[in-house]
Order: sequence, then structure tokens, then C-alpha cells
Amino acid sequence: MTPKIFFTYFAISMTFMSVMVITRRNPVHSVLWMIGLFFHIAAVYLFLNAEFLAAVQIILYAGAIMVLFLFVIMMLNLREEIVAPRFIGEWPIGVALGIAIITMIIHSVFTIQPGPAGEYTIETIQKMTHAKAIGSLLYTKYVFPFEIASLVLLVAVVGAIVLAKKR
Amino acid sequence: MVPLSWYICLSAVIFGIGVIGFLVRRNVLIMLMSVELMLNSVNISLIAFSHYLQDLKGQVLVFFVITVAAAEAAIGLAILVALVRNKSVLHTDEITEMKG
Amino acid sequence: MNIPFPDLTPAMPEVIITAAAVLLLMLELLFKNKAVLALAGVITAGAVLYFLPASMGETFDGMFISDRYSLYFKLIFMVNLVLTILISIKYFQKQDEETGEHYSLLLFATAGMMIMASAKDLIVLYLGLELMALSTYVMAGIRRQNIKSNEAALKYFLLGAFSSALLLYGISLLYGMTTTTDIYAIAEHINEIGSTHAFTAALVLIISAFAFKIAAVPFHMWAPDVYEGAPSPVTAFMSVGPKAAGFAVLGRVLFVAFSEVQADWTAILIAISIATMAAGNILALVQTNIKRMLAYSSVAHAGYALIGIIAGTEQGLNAMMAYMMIYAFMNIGAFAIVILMDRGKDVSDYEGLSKERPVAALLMLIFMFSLTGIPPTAGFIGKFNIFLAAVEAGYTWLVVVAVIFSAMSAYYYLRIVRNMYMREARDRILITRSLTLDFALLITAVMTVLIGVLPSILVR
Amino acid sequence: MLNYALIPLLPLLAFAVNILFRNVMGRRAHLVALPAVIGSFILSLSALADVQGGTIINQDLYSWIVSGSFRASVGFLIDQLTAVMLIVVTSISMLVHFYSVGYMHDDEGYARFFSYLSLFTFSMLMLVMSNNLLQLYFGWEAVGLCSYLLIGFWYEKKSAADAGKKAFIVNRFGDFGFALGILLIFVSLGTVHYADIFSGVGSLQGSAINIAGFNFDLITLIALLLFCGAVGKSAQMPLHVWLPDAMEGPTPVSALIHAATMVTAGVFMIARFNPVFTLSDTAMAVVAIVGASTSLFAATIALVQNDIKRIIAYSTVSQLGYMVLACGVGAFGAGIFHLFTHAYFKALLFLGAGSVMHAMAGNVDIQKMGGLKKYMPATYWTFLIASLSIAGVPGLAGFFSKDEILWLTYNSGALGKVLWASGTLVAALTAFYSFRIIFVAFHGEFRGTSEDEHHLHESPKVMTIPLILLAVGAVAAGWFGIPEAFGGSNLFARFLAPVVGHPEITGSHLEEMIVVALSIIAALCGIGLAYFFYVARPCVPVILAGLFRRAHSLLWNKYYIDEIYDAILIKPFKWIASYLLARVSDGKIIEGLVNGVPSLIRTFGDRLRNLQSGNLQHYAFGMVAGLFVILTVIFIAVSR
Amino acid sequence: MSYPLLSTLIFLPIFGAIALLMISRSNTALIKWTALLLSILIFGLSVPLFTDFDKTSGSMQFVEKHSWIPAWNINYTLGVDGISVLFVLLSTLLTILCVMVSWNSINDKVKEFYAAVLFTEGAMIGVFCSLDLFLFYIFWEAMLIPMFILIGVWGGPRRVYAAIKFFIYTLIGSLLMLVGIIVLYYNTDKSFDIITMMSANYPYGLQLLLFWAFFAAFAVKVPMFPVHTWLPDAHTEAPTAGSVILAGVLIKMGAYGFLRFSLPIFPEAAKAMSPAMMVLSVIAIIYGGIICLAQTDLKRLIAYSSVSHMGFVTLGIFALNTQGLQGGILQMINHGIVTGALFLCIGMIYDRTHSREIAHYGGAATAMPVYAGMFMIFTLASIGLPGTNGFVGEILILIGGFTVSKILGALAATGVIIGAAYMLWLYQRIFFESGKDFQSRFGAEVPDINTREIFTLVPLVLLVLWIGVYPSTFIDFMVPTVQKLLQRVNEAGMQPGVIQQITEVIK
Repeated sequence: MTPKIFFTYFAISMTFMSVMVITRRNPVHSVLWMIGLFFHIAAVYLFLNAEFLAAVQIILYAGAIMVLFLFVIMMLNLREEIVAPRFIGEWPIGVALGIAIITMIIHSVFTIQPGPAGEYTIETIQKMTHAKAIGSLLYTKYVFPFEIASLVLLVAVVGAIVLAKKR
Repeated sequence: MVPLSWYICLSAVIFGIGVIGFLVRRNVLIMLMSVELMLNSVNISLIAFSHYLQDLKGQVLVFFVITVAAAEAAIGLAILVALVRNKSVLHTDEITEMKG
Repeated sequence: MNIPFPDLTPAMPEVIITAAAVLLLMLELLFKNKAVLALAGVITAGAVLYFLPASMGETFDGMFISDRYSLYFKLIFMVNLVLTILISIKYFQKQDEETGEHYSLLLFATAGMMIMASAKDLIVLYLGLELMALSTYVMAGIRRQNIKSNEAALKYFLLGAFSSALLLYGISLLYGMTTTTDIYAIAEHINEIGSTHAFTAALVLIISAFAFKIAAVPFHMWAPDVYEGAPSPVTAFMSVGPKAAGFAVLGRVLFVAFSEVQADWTAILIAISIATMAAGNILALVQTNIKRMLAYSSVAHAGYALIGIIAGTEQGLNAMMAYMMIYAFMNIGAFAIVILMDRGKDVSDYEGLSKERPVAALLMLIFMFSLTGIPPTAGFIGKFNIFLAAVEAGYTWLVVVAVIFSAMSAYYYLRIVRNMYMREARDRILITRSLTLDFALLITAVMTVLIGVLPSILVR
Repeated sequence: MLNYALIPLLPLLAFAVNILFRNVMGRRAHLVALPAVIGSFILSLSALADVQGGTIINQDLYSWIVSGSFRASVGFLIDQLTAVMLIVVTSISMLVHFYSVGYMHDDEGYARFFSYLSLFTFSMLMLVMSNNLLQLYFGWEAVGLCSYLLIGFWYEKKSAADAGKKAFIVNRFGDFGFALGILLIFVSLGTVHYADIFSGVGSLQGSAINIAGFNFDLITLIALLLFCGAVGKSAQMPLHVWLPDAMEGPTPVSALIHAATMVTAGVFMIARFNPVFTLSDTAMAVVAIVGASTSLFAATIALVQNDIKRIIAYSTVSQLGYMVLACGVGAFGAGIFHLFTHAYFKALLFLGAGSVMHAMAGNVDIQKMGGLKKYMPATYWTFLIASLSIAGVPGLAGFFSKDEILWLTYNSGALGKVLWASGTLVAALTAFYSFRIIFVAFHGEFRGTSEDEHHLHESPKVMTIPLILLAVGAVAAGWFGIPEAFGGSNLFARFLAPVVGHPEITGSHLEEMIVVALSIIAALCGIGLAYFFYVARPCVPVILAGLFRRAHSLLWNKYYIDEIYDAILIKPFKWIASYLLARVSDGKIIEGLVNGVPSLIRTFGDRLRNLQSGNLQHYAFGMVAGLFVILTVIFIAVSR
Repeated sequence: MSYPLLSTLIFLPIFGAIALLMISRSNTALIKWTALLLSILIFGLSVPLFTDFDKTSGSMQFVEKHSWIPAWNINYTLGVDGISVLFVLLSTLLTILCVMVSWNSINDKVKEFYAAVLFTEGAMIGVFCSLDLFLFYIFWEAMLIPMFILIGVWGGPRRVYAAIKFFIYTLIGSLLMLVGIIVLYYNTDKSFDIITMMSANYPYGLQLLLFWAFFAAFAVKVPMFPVHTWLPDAHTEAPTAGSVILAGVLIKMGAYGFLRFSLPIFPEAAKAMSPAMMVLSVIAIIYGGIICLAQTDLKRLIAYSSVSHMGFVTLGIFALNTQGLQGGILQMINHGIVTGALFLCIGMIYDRTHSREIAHYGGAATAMPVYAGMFMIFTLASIGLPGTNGFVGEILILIGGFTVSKILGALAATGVIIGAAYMLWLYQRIFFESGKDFQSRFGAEVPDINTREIFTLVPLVLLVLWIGVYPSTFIDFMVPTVQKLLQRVNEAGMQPGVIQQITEVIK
């Protein structure tokens, strides 16, 4: 029962925060709501025995990405944003489409038949520790995507420099 | 025990909110954040699946998603900076130089 | 803990090209003349081509597969890469902007595509796709002083991120239902879950993400704007590379992972294909900007190529691959002419070209007729090949639809020809020639005609 | 065989030389054309002698068109009928050639004229000498072409060019039927050669053909279709309209083509096909009625016309009616006989008229003439002889042939009686209008200007000698066929009988005498009336015209036939062509579709373009909406 | 035959065209002479087709066969039979005349012009010689490109519209045929071999579908009513050489397609559809003829007359009997000669007066007597006067048509009247009436045609008379082939259907 209550809280608050993120007039407020959301997500990860990812979530997302957002917002110094309309003119269509798609997805996810269970039971992971379990996978079986991820980051770095550097 | 479907529904809802945010906000920054929202919702469902399937592939993927999200944020913000430097707008309905 | 060193032979081309990409980044600092980088890029491609035939097999613990299918696509990517490099040099010199990164990004993007073509696992596929996508976003916006370039990059980026989120959601659902991300392993589970809505949703989400990459309706709308705004060589690159890569993964995922539910995705793709041909051709008809027109034409061509996949046979897949190869030649050829012209943005800028620059006009003529699909050009062979496969699979009616749209496409391609040959120039037409551009034109034109006359060099 | 082949080939050669070396030949064109036609004439005489001697030639020169079972050759059938026609054609042609040397002397198109004449002679000879239908058709069309070229000889004059075209096209209407007839013969009998047709046609008797659900008697249909050709070529009602207009051509042409030879080709063809025609009573009746009514109809028009050539032209139509009538009552021999005599006196009339026009500087209005007798006596006397001959004054050529026709018509049953009555009436009318010309143009005082009067002169010898020669023919040609009732032997009819047969005579010699007497009376009445009207009481015709204004204007306007055709045929046709087909069907419907669909697509494209608003969120709308639609559809499909 | 004659005929012009493009632009004399000599050489090379052709055989001759695209079982197969051999000769002959007539009238982009003409020639010959359906299609479509350029670049004021219309119209038809070709391929055990197809048996339903697919391409090309509207525009706007090629050879390809494909490959369908085809043909004859009467533009009139004349051709073909087929084929040749010649003539006078309006003319006969004479001959041939080639073809077609259906035969024969009406009226309006007016209207001196132009027309005059007087020379070529074709069609069973009932009604 308790986990369900906790989940209910998280679900409600996360949904609320998400809505706040997309509705705030001031981007800074959005970012702040987003950070709040990320903390909640990290908590959910903990719920699901993914401590390492919960940490990454907070460090990387809340710590790095969102700060990057804030930097940019500050850098761009968008004062007129406060008075400009928040939504595009056709927003009802957008909302309708969004709701439609949620409906379709929720409708379909109820039919999910979970696949066969794997070998990483909670006990196994706890024995290995989560970070090690993930790490060994990343450096053995998933070393190739791992390398690609490095390239992705490299491109991101190069790209960001190329695009954002001044003349 | 919380059923798997609850997580998936939560993920779907947040995904949907992300979609709506992407569809209705004029501000490019918020749109970018909506995309992040969508990615996070995917992460939730991946980890939930991973947990319930007793398999770590989903979590590995989450790891990569977070990496890519970071890269995307960097590139996206860089593009935005370049754009705003040229033409200080960041509302989608003002970025319609090309159409038709 | 023992970390085994993976066998790199099958992935040699990727290794070479990434290494070269990184190397180029460093070289960029050393050389003022960026043409050196281009040269290095071409050499890299040559090396890749050299290693291609030998690189067969699986590696990285089942993450990566190099088979004939992926090799063929890699060949297309190499063609695309070399031609794009050749047409890039003069363009960026003319624009007077530093673009050393352009070449390494080209290589990175190509590496991404190659990884996509070879991906045996959805995770690899996703990362390859992102590598390619991120590189192309940057390339699209590389003329950062140019508003259109910015706008193109922004649109491409936002919609691209949106679509990859859709892909991810699809992958996550699939993962939840199969406990695996291995494309080949997924196939084993399809029987149990194939009929659930969740599975269908995953299928649709994944297809839609790929449809975005190949610019198929209704996920095509970014294409015209991005093609128009991006620097012309990048547009040429984008109209072939990511599209081919999209087709590569579409083919592999559908034929391997979803082979059991072929009826489902065939139905979806038929609808998409018809809509794509229709929208692409109809909208191309009303364009005045040549790059936009080529963008819509590229959309339409995606529709034709999709028919190869719809056929659902090996022959259809082969036809689709051959089509992408042919498309690479004729489309980049057309873009090369666009780049050749000092002022070649608008369809009307081509008025009187045949009088002023007969050779350029003749080449453009060849490309236009090839894009229309008139023999004896490669474009005809490509379409013929596709139609052949589709008819064999029993989709004669779809072929009829395709030929009708194909006839419609003649309208807008002919408009260019008309302007070149049947109108008088308003003022002098200036062109900037260069050795590399000439060379690119030579290759594309010769191949366009040669494949048209001797299709055996392409058709296995 | 060669000597027969040379008959048409000599003129052809002359044509080739004159047309190819037109500039070299120039005024010397006749030096080639004349010897050629004289040669043909001589060869024709020898052919006649051969036939007389009993040699009938029916031989192919070469196979012209061979396709499967269809075979048409170029070949010659020289029998009695052909021999007569050869004589008529070559003799008249020769005389006209002579005459033209004088008549056309000052014309710029001298060489062209002679080359056309040669071509015509060639074509006409091919026509009459043919041994199969297709070659006949060749000649048929080729003479039509020559007629077209010669009518429009003075092409700078619009009326001439129009008349030529009209002649050709009106003839094509007849030829259309004729061609269908040929096709029907081929389809039913599998051949186009005379000999095979005539031997096979009997087997068709009684067989019917079903067209669009209607049954037709096959032979009747064939005969009527062939007759269509004759109606066109021989200017029978209702296709007679081209012949009067054809007078726009040079007068020698009118004499040769539109009086003596070409227009009689229809009669010749009916006579040639007598084995077919006689098998169908219906067809024969139609032929007879058309002939008789044409004859009457044309004669009435001729009464009031003032154009000398037109009067003669209508007279020609009328006389052709006689010939057709003869054929229709089975008197083919009589028809050919009349053809023979008519050739001479009618050619003479035309050439005489030409001589008059030569003197009148091209003026053709008889009201402007008068008293020409004293200026051009040779012309006058020959013209008078011709008029007497055509009027049917006993002893002259026209008398014998016409009375033969009237007698045999009278002789052919109940319908024959009616037709005979009309024929006799026509005889009176013929006499009247012929002598109207004599009295108005040659007698009395000259009514033209004094300047014109000054110009009046007799024609040169090269023109008058042919007149005189023709006058001899106009007098003597009839003596070949003096009927037995007058103690003659009817040589002509007997000569032709092997080919065309001879109708059975049921009446007595007495009846024949009465018939002849009546026609003589009719002729004399006609002449007398003409004298009364135009010499004794010149005011009478004017008063009559005033009294019967309606009737007069009806005749004066040739029964408004041209106007009627214009209103019911030409105008609607032009409307169909330029409005219904060109503007509506092609312009609006087909082109509307052809251009409309692309422009529709374009419009649609423009609409579609608005969706591509440039706002990237709208693009995302598209994506999401697409996703939603695909999902919905596929969910519905899957759950079903 | 030891050396590849047909390949030479196809590729000599094509490589010649490429060679022409290499010549310096300014050296127009060299370009013209090269083109002329090339075309004469090609004609000379094609003469053996005429002399060495075995007229007693109905099978393919001068056959060449090489593997081309083994993956699709496509061979490079060439050959001619009694139907196609004459068209090859016609193509080579007309090309010479096209080069000659353009001598002075094309002054812009000279080398491209002659290159396009030669390229067209190669493709045309290729169409007639191909014995592989794929190869056929390649040539069939390839010829659109140079034609499009010819019309669009050197044409009249509305050339662009005409060129695009021509292109799209034919393209749509051809593409539908392409689908048919592919379907046929799979039903022939994956083979494009035409000879194999000619002896294969396809189910009736398939035949019917494929018949219509091929019909789409051929009917547009012929052009049959109601898809004829591209023709007036294309003919009218094309330069003289373009019109000549269009009228002389290109539109024959449609009818040739019927003969080569529709009849022997889909015999049952062809038989079943023949009434419908005949009705369409007769409509074309009458419709095309009547509409000529409303034309005010010289070339447009001749173009519509082509619709009418080609109606005769298709009528003959679908009569499906010896006379009809032979007449149809011969009439194709005839029409090529006559209409080609008429367009040449019009081109010549247009070079002098720069007007295509009939109303501007009148009186030309005085100024240009030789020209008037030549024109007269072609006019007469067009009308189908006996003694000219037009008559031979038309009479055979009418016999063929009449044998099948009296009413259709009779209606078709009305085309003869209409033909006379519009052609003579045209002739009158150009040549008759005052010659002085003509001279003053177009400047003092409008010279008669010169020696070059006379030489351009003389071969056609001779052909007109030759075929008119002794057609056997030409008919003999096709006798065995037509017989074979008919045998093939007649062996096919008759399929009952709606069409049959229509047949009953119109018979």
C-alpha cells in the first residue's frame, strides 16, 4: 500500500510540474519547475532500484543541462518575453492533438505483455551494486554504443563551438 | 508493489505533456525543454521496464539517452544563440523566413 | 574483470572514418587552406572503399553487423561523401566563411549513417542516428551569419529531436514487450505480442521516426525549409545521406524485426508512400525556389523508393537500394549545377542557360530528365527496378499510382529545362567553375547516363 | 497491245513534257500537245477498225494494287462501247486543242493550259479504256482533277477558284457513293474486274444485305451507289450545281470537259454497267426518273438565263438528263448515241459561244449582244447548225438521237409514258432556249457600247475551222443511227448491241412515227415561240416576267438550290466545324480537361502550400496528426 | 549479315549527334555539312534493308542479339520484318530532308539543332528495330527528349506550352504502358522478348488489361480521338524539321505499336476490342476532318488532317484483315511522306513570309509556280486521288473496313469528301486569287523555291507517284508478315462480351 501512496504522490506532483514547465511565461520559472521535476524523477528511479541513474539524473540533468539552459536564458536576456503571448494562436489544436496522442498511447500501453524476465534480479543488482552492474555492461557488451556516445558528445562540443562562437 | 502499468501511464502522461508543450509554446527554449520532458518520460518507462523485466538493457539505454539529451541541449542552445544573435527572436511564429 | 578487445575488422570503415574525422579536427588548426581537409576527406573515403569489401561479419558482441546490405549502403554513403566534398570546396570559398569543421562533420555524419546501416541493436541504431542527426543539424546551420541557415538548423533540430523522442518511445515500448533491443532477437517475440495495440503503437512510432529521416509525408514538412536554408552542399548531402540511412534502417528493422507483421507495416507504408508521392509532386509543382523544388522532389522520390520496401521482397529491397544509389548521382549532380551558378536560387535564374553555358545546361538537362525517369538515364532504371519488384509482389495498382505521379513530376523538372532552353537570359549568367566541381559534375553525369545505358553495373 | 497503250500514253507524255519544261515550252506547248492528241485520234480510229473487225481486247497491262484477295490492274477493255468513246474523246479533244491555239493565244498560262488538256485527255482515255472498276475510278477522279484545274485555270479570279473547288467537292459527294458501290461490289463478288463482275452479278440476284437492321436488295444498292457517281459526274439532280459554275473556266474547257466528254462519263459508266443495272428494276426506275426530272428542271432554268455559257451549261445538264433517262429505260445504246451526237453539237455550241466571247472581250451577257450575225458569219452559221441540231430539227444529229430516246422511253411501260411526255416537253423547251440565244445574240441590233462594237470581229481560222468541222459532226453524226422506221438500219445501236443490248420494241412503226412527229412539233413550237418572243414581239417576255414574277425569279435563281445547300449543308457544317468541334469539343471539353487537371492540381498545390506555413509547430502538428491518424486507423483495423 | 547493320543505323546518328556537339559553335557550315553528309550516309547504309530484305519471309531479318542486362533477362535484340523495315527507310530518308529544309531557317543554336535531329533519328530507328520490349521502351521514351527540345527551342511563339503538353501527354500514356510491360514481363516467364510474347498465350482478362495499358501509349502517339489535342499544338509550334519528324515518323510509332504489340501479343483482346477501336478511328476520321474546316492556321490544319488520316490507319489495322492491315501500313508510309512533305512545303513558305495565318496568303501560285505545283501534288495525295499513294492506302483500308462493317466503312469514306473540302479550300486560300496582292503583302519579291528546296521535295514527289502507280514494290514487303500476323490473330478464340453486341449493332 505504501509504495502506491508514494507513487500516487509522485505521479500527481510530476504531472503538475510538467504542466507548470510548459505553461510558465518566464523561461526561468520553467527551468526551475523542470529542476523540481527532475528531482522527483530521480526519486522514482530510486524506487525502481536504479540508484546510479538517479544520481546521473540529478548531476547531469538538473546540474548540467538545466544550468546550461539558465545560462542561455540569461545570455539572451529576453525581457520582452514577459509580455509576449505564451502560446501560438492555434494552441487548441495542439492541445487536442496532444491529448489525442496521449489517449492513443495510454490506450495501447494497457495491452503491454511484458517480455521474458532477464537475469538481473533486484538481488543480483544489489549484490553487484547498481553502478558496477551498469558499468560492466557498458564496458563489455555495450562498449560500441558507448564509443558512439563519445562521438555524439564530441560532435556536440564541436558543433556548439562552431555555431555559437563569435565571428 | 506498484503495477508496471502505473509507471507506463505516468510516463505516457508526461510524454503527452511534453508533446503538448512542444506543440503549443511559442518560445523555442520551452519547446526544447518539452523535448527534454519527452526524453525523461521515455527514461521513466525504460527504467520501469528494466526493473520489472529484471534486465539492465533498458537502464543502459537510459544512460545513452541522457548523454544524447545533453548533446542535443548543447547543440540546440548553440543554434538558438546563433539565431538570436542574427535576429533577436525566439518565437517560432517569428521564425518563418522560409515557407510554402 | 576481463574486458575483451573486440574484433575491429568488420567495423574497419567506421573506425577509419571516425579516426579521420577526429584527425581532421586537428588538421583544421594547422592549415589555412581548407581544401586540404577536403582532400583528406576524399582520401578517407578511398580508404573506406578499400576496406569495404573485406569488412564482412559481426562484432561488438552482436551490436554491429556488416553484411552485403550494409555494405551497399556504405557505398552510397561514400559516393555521397565524396561528391559532397567535391562540391563543397568552391561553395565555401565563395561564401568566404571558415568552414574547417564542415569536413569533419561530414565525416562524423557519414560515420553515423554507416553505423545506422550496420546497427544490429536498436541502441546502436539510435546512437548512430543521433550522431548523424547532430552533425547534420550543425552543418545545416554552419553559415551562422545567415538567417536562413540558422532557421533551417533550428527547425531541423527541433523537429529532429521531437522525432527521435518518438523513436525512443517506440523503442522503450518494444523493449518492454521483448526484453531485448537486438533487432534480430525482437523478431523471435513478435508472434506472442504481434497483435497487441502496444506493439502496433511501437511499430508506428518507429516507422514515423524513420519516415522523418527519409522525409515521407506527413513527416516531411521540415524538408523544404531545411533544404532551402542549409548551404547547398549540405542540402545535397542531406537529401541523399540521411535519406539513404533512413531507408537502410527502415529496411533492416522492418524486414528483420517486424518481418512477421509485414501486413501491418505494408499497409502503413502504402498509405505513406502514396501520400508522399502526391504531396511531394503536387507541392514541387508550385515552387519557384529551386532548392525547395528539389526538396519536394526529394520527398516524392522517397515515395517511389518506399514502394521497393512495400514490395516486401528481396528484389524490392535491392531495387530500393539501387534507387538510392542512382538518386545520389542525379540529385547531387543537380545540386552541383545549383552551386555552379553564381545566382541559381530561383527557377527563373536558369533562363537562357543553354545559350550562355551550354554544357552546364546540357548536364542539368540530363539530371532533370533522370529525375523525371526518362530513359536512357539512370532515373528510369531506378524506377523501373522498383516497379519491377512491386509488380512481382502484386502491387500493380500502386505502380500505376506511382507512374501517374511520375508523369506529374515531369511538369516541374521540365520547367527547369524550359527555362534553360526555351527562355532568354535576362542578364549575363555568371558561373564559378572549379576543378573539383567539374569533376563532381563529370562523375555524376557520366554515372547518370552510364547506369541508364548499362544498368548491369548496378543491378545485381 | 502497245498501240492501245499509246492512246492514253501519248497525251500523258505531252503532259509530262509541258509541265516539266514549262518555261522552255512556253508558247510552243501546242507543238507537243497537238501531235500527241492527233496520234491518239489516229490510233483510236484504228482501234475502232479493229473492233469493227471483231477483235475485242480485254487485257491487263500490269497489276496495280494487289492485297490479299483484292486485285486491281491497269488494263484495257476495247470493245464497241469503248471504241465509240475513244472516237468522241480524241476527236473532240483534238478539235479543242486546235481551237485553243487561237483562243488561248494571249494567255500567260499557255503551256500550263495545254499540259492540263493533255492530262485530261489521258485521264479520260484511261477512264473509258479501263477494264476494271478501280482504274475507272482512277480516270474518274483524274478527270475530276483536270476539271478542277481547268475551271480554276484563271485562279486569280476568285469566282473561278471557287467554282473549281465546288466542282471537285460536289463531285466527291457522288464519288463517295461510287466508291461505296465499288467496295460493295468487291465485298459481294470479290473482284473489281468488269468481266468477272458481269459474269458474277447474276448470282447476286435476290440476295439482300443487312445494314443497321434494314434489309436492302444487294443489286439495287450496288446499282444505286454506282449511280451516285454518275449523278455527280454527269451533273444530275441534286448534284448538278457545279456544272453551271464550271463555266468560269476557259471556253474550250467547257466544250471539251463540261459538254462533250467528262460529264458524259456518268452515262458511259451506267451503260458500261448495264448488266448490273438491268437486274434491278428499282434502280432503273430511279435512274430514269432522275434523268427525266433533271432534264426538265435544267431546261426550265435555261429559259430565263442571260449568260450565254450558263444557258448552254443548263442545256448540257438537260441533255445529260436525256442520256440518263435513256439508260434508265434500258435504252443504253440510245443514251450513248445521244452522247455521241451531243458531243459534237454541244462542243460546237460552246466553241461558238467562245468565239462570241472572244469577239465580245469576254462578255457573256446575251442582252449586251445582238446582231452578231453580220460581224461573225462563220460563228453564226455553225452556231445555228448546232442549235438546229439540239432543237431536234429533222435530219440533223440531235434529231435522230433524241427521238430514239423518246421513242424507246415511250416504249417502256407505264412509267415510260409519263417520262416520254416530260421528254417531249423538254424538247420544246430546248428548242426555245436554243433559239432564244440565236435571236437575242445574233439577230437584231447590237446593244453593247460602240467601243465594244468596234472590237467585234470574226475569230481567226484556227478557231473557225474546228467550228466548221464540228458543224459537220453536228449534222452528220446522227446518220449513223437512222432508225428503221425511217428506213435506216440503226447502225449505231446494232454496233453497240453486243455490249449494251437493245431494248425490246413493243410498239409499231406507226407509233414511232407519231412519237417522232410530236417531238418535231414540239421543237418547231419552241423555235416559233422563241421567234415570237424575241423577234416578233420583244416586249412579251418582259410582260410575262412581270406577270409571273414569282415563277420568273424562281427560275432566274435556279430554284434557289445553291442557297438551300448553303443553308442546310454548308452553314451548319461550318458551324459544327468552327463552333461545335473546334470551340466546344476540342476547345472546351478535351482541352478543358487537359489543361484543367494540371491547373486544378496547381490550385490544390497552392492550397497545400499554405499548410507549409513556415511555423515549425505546424509541421509538428502534421507529424502528430499523421501519427494519430495512422494509429487510429490501424487500431480499428486490428481490432476488427 | 556479317556486320550489325541495324546497330549501325541506330548508333551512327546518336554518336554523330555527340560528335556534332564537339564541333566549334561558330563553324556553322561545317556543322550543317557534317549533319547532311551523316544523314545521307545513314540513308545510304539503310538501302541494303530495301534491297537485301527477303520479301518472301515473314520472320525477323537482320537480327542481332546480345545479352544486355542479364539480371532482368534483357537482351539487346534487333531485327526488322515486313512491317518495320519500311519505317526505318522512311526515317532515314526524312532525316535528310529535315536537315536540308532547315539549312537556312535554323540560325540559332545550330549544332544543338542538328544533334537533336540526329539523336531523334537514332531513337526512331531503335523503336522500329527493337525486338526486346525493354529496349523498345528505352528508345520510345528516349525520343521524347530531343523532340521536346526541338519543339521547345526552335518552335513558334507558343512552343513552350506545346512542348510541355506534348511531353506530358505522351509521357502519361507511355508510363501506363510501362506498367503493362512489367506485368507482361512476369507473365512471360520474366522475359522481355517480343518474339516469345508473340507466340505466348495469355489469359483473356490479362490480355484485356494489357491491351488498354498499351493502348494508352499508342493511342496518344497516334493520336486517336479523344487524346489528340497535343498534336495540333505540337505540330503547329514545332520547327519545320520537328513537324516533319512528328508527322512523318513519330506518330507512326503508335500505329506501329498496335501492329507490333497489341495485335500479336493480345490477339483475343485485339479481336474483342476491334469494334471499339474502329469506332474511335472513324470518329477520328470525321472529327479530325471537320475540325480542319475551322482552322485558320496552316500548320494546325495539316495537324488536324493528320488526326483524320491516322484514323484511317487505325481503322485499317483494326479491321483485322489483309486489305485493312496492308492498307494501314501503307497508309502510314504514305502519310509520312505526304504530311511530311506538306510540312516541308509549309516550312519553305514560312521561311519567306513568316506567317502561318491562312488568311494572310492567297495568290502564291503566281509568285511561286513550281512550289504551287509541288504543293498541288501533295494536296492531291493527301486527298487520296487515284494515282497518288494516298489513294492506294485509303482504298485498301476502306475495303478492309467495309468488309467488317458496312456502316463504319461508309462513314470512313465520308472522310474522303471532307478531306477534299479542307485541302482544296486550303490550297485555294494559299495559292489562288491575285498574285499582286501576295507580293505586296510580303514585300516586293517572294522568290520561288530554290534548287535545294526542290531537291528536298522531289524524292517525296517521286515516292508519291511511285506508290500511287506501282504500290506492289512496297506492299510486297509486308505480305508474309501481315499474313503471319493475321494468322496469329485469327487463331485466337473470340471472346464473348459486351463489345460483341455493339458489333452486331454496327454491322
